[in-house]
Amino acid sequence: MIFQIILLIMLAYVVGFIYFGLYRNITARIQSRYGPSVYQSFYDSIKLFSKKNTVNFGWMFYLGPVIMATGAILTLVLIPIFSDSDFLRSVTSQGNLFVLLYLMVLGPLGNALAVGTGGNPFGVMGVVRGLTRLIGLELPFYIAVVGLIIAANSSDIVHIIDLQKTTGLNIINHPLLFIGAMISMVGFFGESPFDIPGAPQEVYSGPRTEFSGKFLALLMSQGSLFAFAKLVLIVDLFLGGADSLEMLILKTFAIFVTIIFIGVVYGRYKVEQAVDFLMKLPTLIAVLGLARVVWFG
Amino acid sequence: MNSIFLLLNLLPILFLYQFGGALHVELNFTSSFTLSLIQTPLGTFFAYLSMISFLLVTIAQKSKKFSFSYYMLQLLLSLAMFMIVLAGDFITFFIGWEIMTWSSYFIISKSKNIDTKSLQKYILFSLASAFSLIAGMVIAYSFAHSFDFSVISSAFRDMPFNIQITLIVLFSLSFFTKAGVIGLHYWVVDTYSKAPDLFSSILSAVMSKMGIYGLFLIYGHIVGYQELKMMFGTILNGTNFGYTLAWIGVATSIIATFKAITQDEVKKLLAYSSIAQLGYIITVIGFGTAYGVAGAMYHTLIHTIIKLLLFINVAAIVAQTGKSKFSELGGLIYRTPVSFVMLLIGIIGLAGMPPLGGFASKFMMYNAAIDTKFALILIGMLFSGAASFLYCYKLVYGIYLGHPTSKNLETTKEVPISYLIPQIILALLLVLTGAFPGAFIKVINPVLVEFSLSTIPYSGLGVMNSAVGSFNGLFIISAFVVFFVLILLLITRIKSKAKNNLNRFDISYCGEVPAQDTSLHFGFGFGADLHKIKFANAILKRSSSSFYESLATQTKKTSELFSRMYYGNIHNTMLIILLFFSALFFIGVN
Amino acid sequence: MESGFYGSSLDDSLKCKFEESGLENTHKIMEKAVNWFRSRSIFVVAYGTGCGAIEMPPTFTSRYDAERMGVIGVATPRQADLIILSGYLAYKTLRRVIRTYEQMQRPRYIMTLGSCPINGGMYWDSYNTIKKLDDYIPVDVAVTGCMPRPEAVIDGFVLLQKRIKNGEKAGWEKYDENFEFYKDNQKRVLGGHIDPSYETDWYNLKSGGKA
Amino acid sequence: MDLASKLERLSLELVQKQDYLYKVTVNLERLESLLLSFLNEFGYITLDSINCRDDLEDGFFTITYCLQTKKRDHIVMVQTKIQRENASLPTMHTIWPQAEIMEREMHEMFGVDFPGHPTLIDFALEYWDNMPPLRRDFDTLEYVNSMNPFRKQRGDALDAKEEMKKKREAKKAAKLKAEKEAQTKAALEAQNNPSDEVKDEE
Repeated sequence: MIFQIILLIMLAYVVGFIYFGLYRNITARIQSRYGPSVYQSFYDSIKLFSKKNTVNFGWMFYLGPVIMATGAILTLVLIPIFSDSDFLRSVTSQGNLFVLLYLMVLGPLGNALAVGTGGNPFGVMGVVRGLTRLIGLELPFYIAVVGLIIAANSSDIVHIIDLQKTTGLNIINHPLLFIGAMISMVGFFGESPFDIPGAPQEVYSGPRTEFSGKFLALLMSQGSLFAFAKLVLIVDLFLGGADSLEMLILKTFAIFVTIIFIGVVYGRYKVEQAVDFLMKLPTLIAVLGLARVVWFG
Repeated sequence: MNSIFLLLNLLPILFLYQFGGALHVELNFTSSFTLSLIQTPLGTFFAYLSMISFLLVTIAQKSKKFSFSYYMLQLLLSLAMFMIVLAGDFITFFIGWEIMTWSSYFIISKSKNIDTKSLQKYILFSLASAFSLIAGMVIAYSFAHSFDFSVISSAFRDMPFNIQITLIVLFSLSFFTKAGVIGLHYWVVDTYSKAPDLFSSILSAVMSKMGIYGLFLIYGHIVGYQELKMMFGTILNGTNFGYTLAWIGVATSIIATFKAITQDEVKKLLAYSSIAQLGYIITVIGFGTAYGVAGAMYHTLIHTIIKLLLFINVAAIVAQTGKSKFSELGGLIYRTPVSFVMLLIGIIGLAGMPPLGGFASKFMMYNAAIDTKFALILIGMLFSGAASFLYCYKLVYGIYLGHPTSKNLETTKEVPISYLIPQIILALLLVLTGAFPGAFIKVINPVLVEFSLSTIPYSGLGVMNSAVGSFNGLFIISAFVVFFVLILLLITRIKSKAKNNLNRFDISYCGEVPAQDTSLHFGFGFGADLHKIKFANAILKRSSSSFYESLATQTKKTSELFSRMYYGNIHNTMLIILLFFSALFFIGVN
Repeated sequence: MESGFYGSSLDDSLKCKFEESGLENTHKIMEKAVNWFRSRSIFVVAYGTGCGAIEMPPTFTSRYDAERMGVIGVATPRQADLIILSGYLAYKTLRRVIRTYEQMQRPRYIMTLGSCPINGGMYWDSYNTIKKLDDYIPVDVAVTGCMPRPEAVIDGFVLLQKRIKNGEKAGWEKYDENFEFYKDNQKRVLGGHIDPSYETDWYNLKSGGKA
Repeated sequence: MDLASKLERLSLELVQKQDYLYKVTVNLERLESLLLSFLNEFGYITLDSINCRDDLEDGFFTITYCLQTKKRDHIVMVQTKIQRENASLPTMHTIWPQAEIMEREMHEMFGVDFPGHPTLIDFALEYWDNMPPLRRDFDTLEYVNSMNPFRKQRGDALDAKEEMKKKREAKKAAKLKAEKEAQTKAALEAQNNPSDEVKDEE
């Protein structure tokens, strides 16, 4: 099991970084540029790990990124990666969808604590914007998840995947819920139009303002792990999971590309605009999907 | 003196433990007037909860000097709660209720910060609660001819429907006021924030739970969840009654959460958060399913632990620094590190994040909502949960992180040990409830049997089972610790010279060096964006105070009208009285 | 005075270990690899001090796309490896530039655009503009021209990358070694009102350190 | 012009400098009241700038207030003179808020004092303890040379003027040489082919 966990983390690390390389490449092509190397994220992280000094504002500042990485890895481990095999089945059965929903926020809380300790008002401003945005951002996603749980009558992800083998994929059965969840996902990936918390022109670098060297590298690494985890979660919930590595990569990449394409073409919402928007159309779409599940499903 | 009262507080616990569930005392005064104490599983749970809370608060009280009368009143209060939760009939219950009201009133009036208006608010609402309780009691007696709970319970089925409704509404109103449901929460915030700092913890953690106990008593015991189902019919998989009540609870939690974020006073934030958390409990209490009851009871436990922890923590900080506002505090993390860690554990619990106990209770409640298919209710709960992260972060940032906003905060010392001991115990409890959520199933099952609901399957200490899934708290907490330690080891192995404890002014500040008096604390910034969000602004700009204040002025005007009769010419007064009685007589004859 | 407050910690500790076990070559290879990665990823904080700031948007956007070489802009000095000073520096700017430079994490590099940072350029007789930037902070690459075209800036990147790859001694090492020299120069031009240097307790080193 | 007659009543002369530019000269005592009447009576709501000229030889500063109406079709300059020594002016920031920053700059650059000004602190210069730099008795060159000496030359640098001269001369010489060569070549060719000339003549 331990070997499998290590394997999984390595897979997520590599795939996540290459996805981010591709993300930068695709964005560049859309803006008619060449873009960096696909492996650019590796270079960046190795360079940051090999920085010769790193500022540190005290032990809470030190622990914040560690908590964030722990949250990301725990999330990753609790999400079933493959639908058929027994890969980490004994681990994923220890948690369920509600655990994941709340685990996904544990990491950002650790980060927020570190930012607060760093004492940079711009960082805290970014954190507060992020948390305010979260009020609206989680709404469609929660509705989608609740809809799926009620439809499957189980909060166990393995059960939701298994159910899709008999009833068909959730993306076809519950398209409205899928749309709602995807709009939230754009925000969870920090893409436009919901990328206000770290807006470089406004709040320096937002929550990451004071992080440098190995802390920044750790944040980047956990970011790629976490991104992969979120993609796998969406694939598990809506696309029926994946039974092989190729299918997993194909499906996660499809979701990822969709999110990039949405993110590239939009401008940036202010916090209140983002929340207002998310509380209207996406929530309405998701609620319609939910009503269908509860009353007709 | 403190140690004596500490021992006195231990007595009820020993007393309960000695009887071990078989307590039954009856005091017969006349044939129809009996005082009885009966130990039910539900009452035992609440009794232990309040007794242990009193014990912990008494430990914390060692660090400050309190008068003898204060301790006596507090002891009286604990006795009153003991009476309430073990009462076997309404007379005992009501006596306990009144002693609780008055003893707490006198304790609150001893506070330095209290003003007459807040005191009036508190006593008025407490009296209203008592009146509504006594009205319910009298109506119930008129049908059952007894105050005994079991007699009333069996007589309830034969009552007319409108009487049943009236009873439920009257009792609910009484207990809602105590728990602070939105609309009836007018007294809560002022009282919690202006009471003596350590007493606030009792108010929030224990006294509000008496309202919850009352609701359990009415819905579960006297009316019975089966009876509620038959009375009101069902919607989805739950009852209509539960659905209505759930909306009240969800509205309470959402509104109070948004209000909490914008508070500047620490204790006001905690007061609103208390209202919000009790809103969760009220949401699930009426579902009438095993998981609903279990969730409500688990959250009662968790909320008691968390609010005790947070209020004691804040009381310690207020005592140490003399400041009670977010805009005046800040940057205490390296001055009072133990307090910081305790508060951190508290807010992780409050936000309901795994791996601590806060998650287990939320999980139970969410599953109850899924079980009954109350999807919108569940989304409301999740939504208020997401918004609560903001005030949780504000709590920890405003006090401990960021920059100190005044000079004396830079030289503050760690709070006295007597404040820390109860906090450490509570934090450990929070970790244990998170690691062994299954243990609670053993506690809850007798209560479910008492309410004649199905029991929850038990499979191991760490596993929390529910209708639609289970999770292993022990696994998650140990996995968290293992990953945390591993990553920490990895990151410390990477040798890049980190200069520890950098000067707090060495921040990226656009090339500038902040001066000593530059305002770097972001304490005011929370909730600024919130006002621009339409939905949140609609909640924030409304307030129940305008309603109650207009009610007060209307009452005043009416009483002035009456008082006018007594002044001036005595003949007129006599004439009016004569006319009044003759009119009465006339009506009577007809 | 100690030379090199932040002596190459990664290299030193590893070097000792490798030398103990007789693996100097491995250490050299590792160092080379790390240098290669450093050269492939350069985070830039673009400090627009003068007119040259206008040349940076085309350098980093679609027309010239510096990102394809691993050069990308960041917002805060904490994350940056390279600071680009684009034009003349007034005393007031210099104070902020020093502050920004000292907040960057080692290894850190400086690139200047135009002739003003080299000799004052057309502001040579201004009462408020410094003439030799390298007296105050160590400049790694100076791209000349008034103003240099984006091609020239990219040429500067390539030169810097080559130097990093070869492991040449960079400006930040000189700054650490000759810290007093630089601080004296800064103090001369900025007067007594020099910002505190948080990374090294400079005042205590000079006065209180010895006493 | 209407304004001219109005000013005449105040016994002031309006001089037209260009087709959109007018000038009024006033002494310091009447400056404040005149500017007030410009704002309130004549409708000059905008203060464009406050300029200062250092007349070192005569020993005074010439201060110019540039004013505009809402129409923005012409500018009126209100000019006054103040003593260079302990120069002081009434502050206008209560009348035109934008004057605050202009006066702050003038204080820094010329050392003019504005009694009652709220923010007479550093503007563009920080911690400047020398003579205000735009006064003409401030020797900029000396200051610059003492603070920022020139970079020492590497030794391989060449004097541009002489190099250009040399280059031009070389070019000239080359040109002359080429012309000469062309002439001799032509002469030689003429000698070699005399028959062509004859043919041509024919």
